[in-house]
Amino acid sequence: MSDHQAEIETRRTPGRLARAWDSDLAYSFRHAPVAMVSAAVVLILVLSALLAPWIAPYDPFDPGSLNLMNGFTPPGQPNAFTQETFVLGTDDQGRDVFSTILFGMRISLFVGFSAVLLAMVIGVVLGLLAGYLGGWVESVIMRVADIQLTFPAILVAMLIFGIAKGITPPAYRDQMAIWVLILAIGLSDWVQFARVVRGATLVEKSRDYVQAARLVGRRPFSIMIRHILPNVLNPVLVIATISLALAIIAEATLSFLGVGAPPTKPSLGTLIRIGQGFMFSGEWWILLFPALTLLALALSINLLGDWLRDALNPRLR
Amino acid sequence: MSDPVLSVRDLVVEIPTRRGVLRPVDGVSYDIAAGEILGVVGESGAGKSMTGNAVIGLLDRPARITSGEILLTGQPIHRLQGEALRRLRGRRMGMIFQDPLTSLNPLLTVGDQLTETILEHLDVSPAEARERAVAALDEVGIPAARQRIGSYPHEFSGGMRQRVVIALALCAEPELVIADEPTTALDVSVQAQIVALLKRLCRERGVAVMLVTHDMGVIAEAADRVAVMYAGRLAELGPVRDVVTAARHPYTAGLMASTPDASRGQRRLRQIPGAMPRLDALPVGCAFHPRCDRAEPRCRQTPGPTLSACDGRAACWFPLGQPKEVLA
Amino acid sequence: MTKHMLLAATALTLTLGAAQAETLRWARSGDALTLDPHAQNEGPTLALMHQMMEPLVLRNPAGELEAALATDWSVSPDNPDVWTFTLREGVKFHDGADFTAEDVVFSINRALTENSDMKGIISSVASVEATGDHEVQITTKGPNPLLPAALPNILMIDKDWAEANDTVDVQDVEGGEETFASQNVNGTGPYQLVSREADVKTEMTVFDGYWGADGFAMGYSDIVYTPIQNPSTRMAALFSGEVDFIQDVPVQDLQRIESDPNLKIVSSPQNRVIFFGLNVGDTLVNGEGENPLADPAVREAMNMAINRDAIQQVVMRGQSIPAGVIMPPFVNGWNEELNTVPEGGVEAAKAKLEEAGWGDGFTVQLDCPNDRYINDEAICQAAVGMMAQIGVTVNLNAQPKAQHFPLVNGLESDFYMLGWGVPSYDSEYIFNFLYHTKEDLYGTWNGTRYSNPELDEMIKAIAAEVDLDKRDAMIAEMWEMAKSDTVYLPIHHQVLNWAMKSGVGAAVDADDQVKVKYFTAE
Amino acid sequence: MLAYIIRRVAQSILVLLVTGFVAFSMFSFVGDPVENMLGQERTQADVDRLREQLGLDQPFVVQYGKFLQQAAQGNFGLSYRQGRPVSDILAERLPATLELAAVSGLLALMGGIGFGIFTAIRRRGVGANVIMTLSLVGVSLPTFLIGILLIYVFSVELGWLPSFGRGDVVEIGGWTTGFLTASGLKALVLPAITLGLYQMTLIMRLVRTEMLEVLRMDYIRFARARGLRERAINFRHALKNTLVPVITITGLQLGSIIAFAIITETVFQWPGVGLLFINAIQFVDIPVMAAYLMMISVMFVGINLIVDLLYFAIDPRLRIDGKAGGH
Repeated sequence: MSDHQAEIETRRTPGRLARAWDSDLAYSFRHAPVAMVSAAVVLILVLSALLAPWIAPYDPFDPGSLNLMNGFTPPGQPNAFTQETFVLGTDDQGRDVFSTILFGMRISLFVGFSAVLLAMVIGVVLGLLAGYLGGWVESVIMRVADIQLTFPAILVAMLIFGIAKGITPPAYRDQMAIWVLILAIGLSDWVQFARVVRGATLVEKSRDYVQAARLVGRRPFSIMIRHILPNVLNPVLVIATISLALAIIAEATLSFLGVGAPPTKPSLGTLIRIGQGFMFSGEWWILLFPALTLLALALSINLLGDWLRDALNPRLR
Repeated sequence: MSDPVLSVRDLVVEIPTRRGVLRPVDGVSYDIAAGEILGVVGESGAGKSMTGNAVIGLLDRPARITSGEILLTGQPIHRLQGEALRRLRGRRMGMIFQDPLTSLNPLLTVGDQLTETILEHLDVSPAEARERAVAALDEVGIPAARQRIGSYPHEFSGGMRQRVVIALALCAEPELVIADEPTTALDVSVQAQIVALLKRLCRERGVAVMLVTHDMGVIAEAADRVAVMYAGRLAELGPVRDVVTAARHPYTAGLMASTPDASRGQRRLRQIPGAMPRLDALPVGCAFHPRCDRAEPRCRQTPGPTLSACDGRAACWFPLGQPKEVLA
Repeated sequence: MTKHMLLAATALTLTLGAAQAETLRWARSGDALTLDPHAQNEGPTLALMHQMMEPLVLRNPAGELEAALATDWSVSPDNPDVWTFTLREGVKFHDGADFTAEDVVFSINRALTENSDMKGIISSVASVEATGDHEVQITTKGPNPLLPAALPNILMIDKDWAEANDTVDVQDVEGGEETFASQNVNGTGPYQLVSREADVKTEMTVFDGYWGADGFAMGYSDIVYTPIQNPSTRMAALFSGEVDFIQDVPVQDLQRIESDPNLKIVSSPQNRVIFFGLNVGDTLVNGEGENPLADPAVREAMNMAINRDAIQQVVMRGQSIPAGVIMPPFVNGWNEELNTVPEGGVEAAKAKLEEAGWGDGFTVQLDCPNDRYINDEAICQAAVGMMAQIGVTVNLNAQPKAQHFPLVNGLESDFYMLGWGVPSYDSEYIFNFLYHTKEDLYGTWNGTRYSNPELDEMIKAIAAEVDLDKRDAMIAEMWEMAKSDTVYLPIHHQVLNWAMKSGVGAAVDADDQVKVKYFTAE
Repeated sequence: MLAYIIRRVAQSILVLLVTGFVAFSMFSFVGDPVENMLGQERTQADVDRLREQLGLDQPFVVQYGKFLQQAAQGNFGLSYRQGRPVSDILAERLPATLELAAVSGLLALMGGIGFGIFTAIRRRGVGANVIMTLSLVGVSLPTFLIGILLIYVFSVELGWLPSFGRGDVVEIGGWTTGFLTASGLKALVLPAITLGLYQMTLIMRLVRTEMLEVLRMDYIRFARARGLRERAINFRHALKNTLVPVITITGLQLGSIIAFAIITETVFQWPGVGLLFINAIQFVDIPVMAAYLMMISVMFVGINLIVDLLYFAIDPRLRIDGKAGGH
């Protein structure tokens, strides 16, 4: 190798962080204003949800701190009875809408993230098993995936919710609702992950090094995983992003059907369900602010997902 | 003598990227006459396919022609766009792609694909188009062409599919055919047949063929003249026999030495040390100098000469078989 | 074009005069479950049936008993168990048949059959017999001074029609056969059925042969009844003018209706009181250790902690009357004194709790329906906050009524919400169902485990007491007893609101029962 | 091929049985139907008697067995709520849902394919990016809210379209249709948009992604090199290849349309099976719930089968191998 080559090589190995910033993805990101704005919105919303207990002026989940007489205070105006003022007003229970949104977003995001994580774990594991083992295991898994795909998510969620509610002792239902939502949404969303992973596994399985490992009697599974996971990282990331937005909306939809987060610990969806009752009554802020927050959150995540999908697809660059 | 069918003059193709502007094709010039096959050879990334794509106007964004000209029978076509360019494609210039498996639309019969091309460019009735399609298949050596015209691409073998692709490229009777690695994806036994077919069609129809390949064997077999590309530039251009037997550019020589068919002799195959530099990291001076055992300080400092600046044969400061001072 | 035709039609109506060809488009949240008048004792079902069928004795919008198919009734001077009803003459069923004593005997017996859902209301009836073409005698199991008050929802159907159409039996759930009467109507009411699609639309038109055609307002010639479940959609339908009259108006939308010059609200206190029930047994259903609710002082403290005025003003937007007793105001036995709310508020309640030894508070679960009463879930949520203020931690379990009521009836709740209406307008009904020790026939809705033998005895005694003054005195005494034990925490009396176009003249009915024959149209 | 269909039908039946079993195990948790069926004055004896009559005192496995036995004979029992045969009620309600699903499905398909092609072909254009972003608004709000907002704007504020119901319907041989009256067609607009919007966005994105993939294919480049017109390339070559995966997903989405109809029908008081199902849940009308879930399962399994068969029709490659399609 000539000096020049060596020089080029050394020039091209900067630090990890610089490399990440210099990567194609980051480059594409810096040149996509929509993606940057979306990322900023998501970041702000997620951070404010995480920091809700410190940012929020009130704790809407502490029933003892609520004063019912504060109910229906318009944004920025003093309440007629208590003279208290709230930035975004209060809801029907006298809860500060701003604080409730922050705490509600926490629940929506928690449900969304956990559901997607669950779907991802189930999908990746089943996809790997199906692709690697083949045979009847694959048939069964992919058949179940087909059924799952035909069976609409909201019905699956309602079924699971119904069963889980029945077997949970009433005393725990309050806390259970959220876990059940996660389970319901997660279980209805694993198929996409499984399909992608199975596809990648099939490709990887036919590669020479795996065949070779097999010939010499080694178990190629762990080698494969090391090769498969990096390969499916991109599509899985894209699916996960879009699924996150869908999961958050699914939670909201389920709350309309009465299977969402409880009203004492409302999610954004529950807030919207409650708020839509005040559509005609003039208390627009009870509906508008949670709805706008949900829209901003889901839209930004979706836009990020869109950008990610195109940016991570080498053939579309 | 009339104009050559294709004439490329100082063609430059650039790709703006965030690391600066890349030049996959940098000042390339050559002609192809009717009935002539010009082989274009080089390693992957040398710019040979990009040249072909530039000629037929299929450069993918953001690559674009920034200077030079392309003349088709004397008329400039490098500035044509949209509809005007589309009329030329297929009708006056045909193209053959590397992989016959993917170049045919799997959901349409070969007959459909042939007739739609014929109807697009020639003023004939559908029935006549169909007759011509059968004739085109027949001409490229598809047995029982009339029966197979209703078949889907997946019903043909790889070699047969490439014949179909050739029929498609030629069915509207173009003057120029760009064959981009037409044999690379095929079995060795089939490669020779396809090369022979191309050669025959070229002779019979007087078509000018630009045969892009990295396989010196194919060049030696089929081409009349050969253009060797390295890092976007023409390294050497000349009649096949001359280039093969007496390469002037050190790169060509290295390429010959590493090709079993072309070298013929009993010598051990030799490798060219190193690899072609990336376009975004071209060395100062002649692009080949880091790998050249004849490199002098001048080669490291001054970019290699253009072909026309030399003898029109090898773009090298110190060509093989010439006294070193000739161009000094 | 349609619009022009419509205009022309309107013009025509105006020239013909008021009472003719006016259609009332009426919507509420749920549809009637069946057209069989004896199959379901349920609000919307009876409300629809009252347009097409009639009882012997009707409760008019003012809440008074009014002669309907019976013109006169009296208890026999010799035997307090025997009542005589004189029937109205010249009354016809929709199919033209005459209404006679035979039909009354048939209908009441049908309402008493095992599959009838109405049998509980008239369980005191022992037998009915026709004593003339237009006279019947009803014999009760022991004296029942309130028999006429039990009759307004017992609707009359034609015996011959029922027999001819093989629909003598009230629905047979086990056999799996649909009955003719669940899909068809032949009553004596002011309107007759034109068409019906369950859950979609029911159309009725005025019955030409109606006996009271001249006696009532009868402002509408046609009725189109549409259930619209989603409250926002129901309101939208009113605002957009697609319906003329709606029930189940969300309280928050009243203001907008009132501010709309084309719409108006008519309201009245409803025959329904909302309250919480407490498990006064030895152990909690959901929780460990001693049951704090068994201590009357704790219950009293919880009663004080409930800020009824705040619930009224904020949750109910003024559309409720704070209650101190679980009895609607027009029920016999009511007095203003009973309705007083315990004073003191949060501080007094805390002190009381401290005194009872529960100063550190305790945890209890509140079971609450979320699709049954006006703002039920929001009231429970507010209660959670109020209890938290005195240190009682309440876990809210809000769920659909189908899951809520089994908890109440199965004694599986420590703290629950319930609403109660009194169709008989008498306190006995409340004591029977809510205060008596839970047994097969008594205390069926008593989910509190409350058992007071002394009270139980008096409950049985007033049932047979014919001397009304004496009976009233006993009732007053019973209320004192019941109230001092604080088994239930009263919240409020619901206020009924009907919303309509300003041209609709309707008097709201405390039982939420629409009777269109009283409506005027402008 | 026949063997394949037989295998699929067998699998489908298994799916139905499993669905039914899951559904039945759920019913015991949605509440006690008896509470709704008896009035305030009922006694405990009434409750017990009714429970026994309905067979609710038996374990759900037994109830399920009984249900299957009757269902096999086409008898789904009587609705607890309406006291009428469930099969009659479903037959009465199905046209409303199917018409709504068909219109919104068509809307979603046409809009989705149209916008999908547009955004793929003009990938970097302003119009395409605006459409892409706007379409995301449709999936970033829950359906019920979109429906209510549409009612607010188009019924209450503008008064253009009805807020509830199906309008006037015409009955033709037991099928009620809203397609033949002006009010029926007007009533369809808002629910169809509400229901179709979400699916349209999904289909549009799918078509765009697939189309972009296909447009990168060699045969598209080859078609271009042959001088075919853009229109022929986009529609004849690219779209047809895009359709295979689009049909699969769209077919499967049809199931979602019918399921999401539950929400749309509730918001618009659309008298279809979705609203019936919601009412049934509230009333714990077990026969109706069971029959609905069974019907939906049959429908989904049927759709799955049809989608597979469509593969054979569209993709000639599968016709030769005769293997199971597309998996």
